[in-house]
Amino acid sequence: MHSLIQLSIVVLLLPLLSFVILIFFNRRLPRRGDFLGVGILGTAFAISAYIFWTVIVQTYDPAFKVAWDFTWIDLGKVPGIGPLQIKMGIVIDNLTAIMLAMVTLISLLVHLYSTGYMAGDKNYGRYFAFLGIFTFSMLGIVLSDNLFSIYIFWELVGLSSYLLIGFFFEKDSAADAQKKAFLANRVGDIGMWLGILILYSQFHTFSFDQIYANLAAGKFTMSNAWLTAAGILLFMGCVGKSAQFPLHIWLPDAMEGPTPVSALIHAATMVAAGVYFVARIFVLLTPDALHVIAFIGAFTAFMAATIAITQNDIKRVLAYSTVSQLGYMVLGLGVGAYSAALFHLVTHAFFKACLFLGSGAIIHAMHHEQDMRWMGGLRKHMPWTFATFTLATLALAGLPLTSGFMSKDAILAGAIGFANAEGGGVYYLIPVLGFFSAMLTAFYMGRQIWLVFFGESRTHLKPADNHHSAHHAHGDDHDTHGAHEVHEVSWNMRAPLVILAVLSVFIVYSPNPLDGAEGWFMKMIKTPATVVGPANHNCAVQPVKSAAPLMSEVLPSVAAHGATDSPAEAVSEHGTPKASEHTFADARQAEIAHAAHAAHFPAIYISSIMVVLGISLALVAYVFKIIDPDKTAETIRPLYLFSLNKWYWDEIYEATFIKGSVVLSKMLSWFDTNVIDGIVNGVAFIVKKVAFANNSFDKYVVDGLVNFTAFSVNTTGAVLRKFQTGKVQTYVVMLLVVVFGYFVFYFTRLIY
Amino acid sequence: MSNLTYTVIFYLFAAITVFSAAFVVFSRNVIYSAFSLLFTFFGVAALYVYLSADFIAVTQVVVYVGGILVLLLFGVMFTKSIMNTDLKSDVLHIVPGTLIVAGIIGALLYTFYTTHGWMPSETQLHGSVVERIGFETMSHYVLPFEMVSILLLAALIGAAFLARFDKPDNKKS
Amino acid sequence: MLSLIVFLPIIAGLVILAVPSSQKQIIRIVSLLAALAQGVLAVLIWRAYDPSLPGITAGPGGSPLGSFQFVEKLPWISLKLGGLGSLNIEYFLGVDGISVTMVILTALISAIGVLSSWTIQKQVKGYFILYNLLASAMMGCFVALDFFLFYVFWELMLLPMYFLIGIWGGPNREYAAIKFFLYTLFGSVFMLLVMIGLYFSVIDPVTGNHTFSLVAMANQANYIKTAILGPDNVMWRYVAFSVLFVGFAIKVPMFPFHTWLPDAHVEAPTPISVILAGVLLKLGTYGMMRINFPLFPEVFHASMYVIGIFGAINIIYGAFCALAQQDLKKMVAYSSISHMGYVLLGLAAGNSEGMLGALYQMFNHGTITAMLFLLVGVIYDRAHTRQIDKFGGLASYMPVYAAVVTVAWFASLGLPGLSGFISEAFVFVGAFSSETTRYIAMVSVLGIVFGAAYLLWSLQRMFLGKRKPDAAYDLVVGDDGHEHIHFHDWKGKIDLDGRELVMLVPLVIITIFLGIYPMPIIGMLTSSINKLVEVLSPLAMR
Amino acid sequence: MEHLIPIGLNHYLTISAFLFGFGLFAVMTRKNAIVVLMGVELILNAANINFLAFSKFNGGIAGVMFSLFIIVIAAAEAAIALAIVINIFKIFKSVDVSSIDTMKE
Repeated sequence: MHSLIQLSIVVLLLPLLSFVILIFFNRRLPRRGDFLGVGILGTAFAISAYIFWTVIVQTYDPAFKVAWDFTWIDLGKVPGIGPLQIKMGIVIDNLTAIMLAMVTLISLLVHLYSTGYMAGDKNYGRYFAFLGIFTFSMLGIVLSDNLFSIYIFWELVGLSSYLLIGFFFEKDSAADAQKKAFLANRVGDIGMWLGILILYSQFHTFSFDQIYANLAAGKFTMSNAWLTAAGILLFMGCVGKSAQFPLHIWLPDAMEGPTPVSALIHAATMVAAGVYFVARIFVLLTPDALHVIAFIGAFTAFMAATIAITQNDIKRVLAYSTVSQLGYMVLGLGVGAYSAALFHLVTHAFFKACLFLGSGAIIHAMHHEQDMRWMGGLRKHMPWTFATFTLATLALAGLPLTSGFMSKDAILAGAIGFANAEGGGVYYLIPVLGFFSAMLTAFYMGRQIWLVFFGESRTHLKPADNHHSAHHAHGDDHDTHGAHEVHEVSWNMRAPLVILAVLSVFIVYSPNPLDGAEGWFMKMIKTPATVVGPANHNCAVQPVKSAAPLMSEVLPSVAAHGATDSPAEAVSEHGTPKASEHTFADARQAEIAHAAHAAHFPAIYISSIMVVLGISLALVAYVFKIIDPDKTAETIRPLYLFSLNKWYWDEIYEATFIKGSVVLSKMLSWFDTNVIDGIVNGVAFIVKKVAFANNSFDKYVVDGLVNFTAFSVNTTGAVLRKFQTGKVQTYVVMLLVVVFGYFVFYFTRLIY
Repeated sequence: MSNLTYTVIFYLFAAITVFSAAFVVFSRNVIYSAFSLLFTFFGVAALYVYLSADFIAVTQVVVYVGGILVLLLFGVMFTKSIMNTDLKSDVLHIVPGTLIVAGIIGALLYTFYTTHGWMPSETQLHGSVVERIGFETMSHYVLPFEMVSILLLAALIGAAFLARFDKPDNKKS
Repeated sequence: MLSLIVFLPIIAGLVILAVPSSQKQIIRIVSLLAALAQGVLAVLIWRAYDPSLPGITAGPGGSPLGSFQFVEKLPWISLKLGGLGSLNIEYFLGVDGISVTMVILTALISAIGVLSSWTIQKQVKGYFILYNLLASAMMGCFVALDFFLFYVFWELMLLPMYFLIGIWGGPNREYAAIKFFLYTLFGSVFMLLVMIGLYFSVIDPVTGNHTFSLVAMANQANYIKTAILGPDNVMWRYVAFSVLFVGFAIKVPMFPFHTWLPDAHVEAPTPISVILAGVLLKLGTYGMMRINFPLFPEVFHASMYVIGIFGAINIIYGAFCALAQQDLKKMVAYSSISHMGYVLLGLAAGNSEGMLGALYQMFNHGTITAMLFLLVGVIYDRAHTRQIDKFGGLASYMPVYAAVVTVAWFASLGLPGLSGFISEAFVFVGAFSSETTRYIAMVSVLGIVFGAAYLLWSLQRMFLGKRKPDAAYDLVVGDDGHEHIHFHDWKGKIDLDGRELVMLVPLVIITIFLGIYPMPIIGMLTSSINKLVEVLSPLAMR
Repeated sequence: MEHLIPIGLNHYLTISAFLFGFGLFAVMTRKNAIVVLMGVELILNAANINFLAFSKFNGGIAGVMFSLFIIVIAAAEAAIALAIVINIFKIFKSVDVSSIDTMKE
């Protein structure tokens, strides 16, 4: 076993240890054991940092990979298949190392932050336990080398998300939200599970490596549509977890959980797991599946951005912003900008965590006031928070010199390149939606900054009857809000903000603030060669220097045969792609990469313009008040309401799926008790009726006979009873009389 | 022992048996009945000896005289008003009873003396049969033997159960 | 060994018979000791069991007993019937991978049932005598390898069950008991006919006589070609298979025959519900695996699709019905129907993964559903109602109870890391891998979502949020200033008490352990399952 | 007189017939339960004589065995019957069998 594997197992199990200790013993430990959670996570982060150092800094090899597995379930010698084992294992490559470090770092920071934010809660210890199991499951996803264990940890993060969203379970809204989150994730999971089943049914293995090797060797015997379906179904897992349309509805509601949880789970790590998963299965996605993914990502990015501009709850704005950014990542994967999407995943994790923690600091300072309309002027009271929040906002909006700029730009460049490579038309919709969302992002973030930090405090403006229902759980001290002085938060909440803000600066990732591709990240994370579709031909002419070593072995063998399908032809129409500094096994990917490279600067220009446009719009509306936002909202009221009510998705789902299920269940239950049971009881009834008919026959005919018999017996008995004296001797005499009679009969017979 | 002596002794015992049996039945006193029953049993035992069944004879003496008769005597003594009971039953009076019994005895005797061929075999039992009884008991008749022993046990327990005194205040005799 | 484990409870029942009925504690302790001894024996069997021997049938060549273990074989009833030949019934016990897991499950659930029966106050003596009879009969069913013996145990099970529901049940108990009785009797009558038909169709290769031995019956070479259920008589074989299947399906219970289950569960006392759901339902699917399928492999092959469809109906229909229930126990009962659908689906797949998943699901459903019913019993004892809407916010006041409920509920909805997940996963893996049931599996996956829906919804309504205005309990402010919960006429501990924890904690531990490391159970199954699949596969048929 | 000299089967049968007749008479006509019991014993003895006589003159051992069993059973019968009589006496304060008729209806 490689030493890195051993270390990663330690990293994986440490948070579980934290969970087990804290869930059972938190009440017996001093401070409810929070130091234990923080300490264990600190250790885990230290080890992860060492792994990161070893893999990324020391080795610095794009093809780095160590793997280890063990037999989990041994099915013996299965008829028709032969020996079959279900294996579990760990794989460490560059992506894993980066994710490991990122997850443990953010988790550590959130643990630290929570010691301040959650102080005094009655379930304080349990909270840290839940954080522990979440971190464990998330690390499990990151380290898994097969679909089965990824599915296991996938559901486990769903569980921990469920537990943490419903942490304040006395609130009905929190209980609703946790159920909604779990069920929405479940819907996504069954898609993912079906995708896994398609692959398993073909290859009888869950391991990524073996599935890819088999796919590349052309052992997939079902039709290509099934493979596309497998890709899309697996992507459904991502749709659920990363809150993509149409399953995005749970994420904003998930903000009912404690704010650090929102930062950790619902912004930085868990929701990004969907993107991570799609990246893991990227090589088996067919072009058709990728198109679906790209469109869903683009649509989600756009839709969430339009919703975000009208929300008033500070966390909801950030939640929709998260959905929107996740849409970007998915879009990036869909268009083939693999490294860009993952780059955005990492940068987004840091600046969004910073934003959420910052909003948590604000909410904490404002005594659980979450409505931005009643904030304002916090800049002076909370300088640290203001500074970090603003920096993260700039990164989110994608202004140059921030990390967000580089990653978002790379994705958008990829989108343009994709549209060019696919031959335009409807595919241009993707970059257009992307750019438009970028502008909206800048706008709503500008609005938020202004509403929260600038101007004068509007706490007193809050109408007394406009209490957010969710706030009732926190006591009825709203009336005294104005009297409270707003203070900067304590150091343990401030330090995470600063660290995360620092990690949102470009220099951490790339020396060139305009081009992320020059940074270490994009160099370490290369687009892997696809194993499906067009990979089966064209590739022979390309020099094979793929990141996946298995490809170099299997590709020559499959190069000979090749079925042509339309996406491949579409690519070849555009001429043979030139070999760029990236080397791709696959012509389509190479084409997109090349086009994306060409579109790098246009993308920078366009997105910068869009961002500036967005910010200036925000300035115009909220700072200079040239346009009164309220009046504008009045004039375009249907649109405003459409956005404010989140495109009515909740209502639509409520009316269709939820009501439908409930009604259907009522119907089936009725069916069960009345029809099926009715049939059973009916049969019983008929049998009973037959029995009654039989009975009347019985009564008058059969019973008549019986009664007559009884009567005659009765009469006879009455006569014969005279002979029953109860005296033993009478009986003896009768006996003797009979014997005597017999003798008489005997002798008379002798005589005659 | 000469044949004549043999015959005389047989008739003697036969007479003892029959007459004491008659006395048992017709006596007015239960005690007398019981004592004359003693003679009946002895007579029967003697007849058994004549029938080459010496073991059975001994058993007859031991069981009947030593057991059953003593039991009957105890019964007589336990039920103290027994002496006062009129022996005559009102179910059947002496005369018709005598008639029926005489009829049955007559009929039996008539049958005995008119039937021939009672004896299909010419072989007779001679001497003592004790050894054969032992063999037969342990081989051919082992099951009835065991069953009888169980029955006896059950009867003993049952008798003890039936005859026990339920309550102290019921102790009459 | 097996005789001992089968008849231990009956011996305990005889001992109880001698104990005066006023000595309730002694009666309970005797029962508990018997159940624990049974458990110890089960553990011994588990340790001594050799998982490499497959069992199922005596293949060509091998020992006539097959590779069964702990075999006990004695002639039992031997009647000369003149022209009909002679009737040979054997006392034939033995276990293979399929039954040994069920033996362990039965021992476990019996012991927990005894603990759970501690609160029974009415006619304790009669109750425990019947209970022990039931425990013996169940165990006997799982180890009997002679069809006649199996049938005897099968019928023997019915009687105590009828009385246990009919006497110790809820307000509508007579109706439920008679329904249960008639349903199962209906099924077993046909089983009897098929059994006799099989008897006259099968020749024991060793003795040359007709035989009831399931080992001999499972080998198609032993059938007389022209007999009533011989291989030439295709139509009768189909009829016999269907009839036998219905007999077992009633016990499962499968979709159109399931309506006895909710009634029986709602009326039955908690321990009987535990036994009913934990063990009795498994007898249906066990019977299919042991008798129905291996005896008619070609018919099974032809009807896989139908069985799969019924499995899917069970899964989804059960889940929907559970969603609509107001009575918590009824909801759990319907969830049982839904979960047994997974077993049917796995069996219908006909491949190793599916069968393995089905059998593992039987074990897991036994432990999980026992937990569910025990938990329902806990709240019913306290509040005297099971209406879901009569609670709310219990998590704040009964934290331990809420935690155990959460584990049980999540185990039931198939959360990874808990045992239910692995079995469901294998069922789906198997069903999807088989081309026959692929589309059925795709539809059935919806059951996962609806399963989560009804469980989470009930969890929310009962445990989360705040007390509802018409709740079945009051809140009082205690001395320490905190709010406490108060149930009417409940003097005991509000949260789980020691006895309840003793019942629940082992189940929780088993559920978690088998969810993380399933090999202790799966390892015992694999060779038998693989052999069974081989026997069922079309290649093995003549 | 000559047929009286060699003692044959009929002699024994005659004795047994008389014993049987007396026993029957006692059972039928006597009021006292004890005397009834004595009658029963007489009947049994008569039967025993018959068994042994036939056994003697037919040479088989079966009759002997049966008489043995009859004696045993008679002993058991006597014990039980006497116990019943004593019970009856305790309950009815009388051993008059003709007055005990609670079995009537």
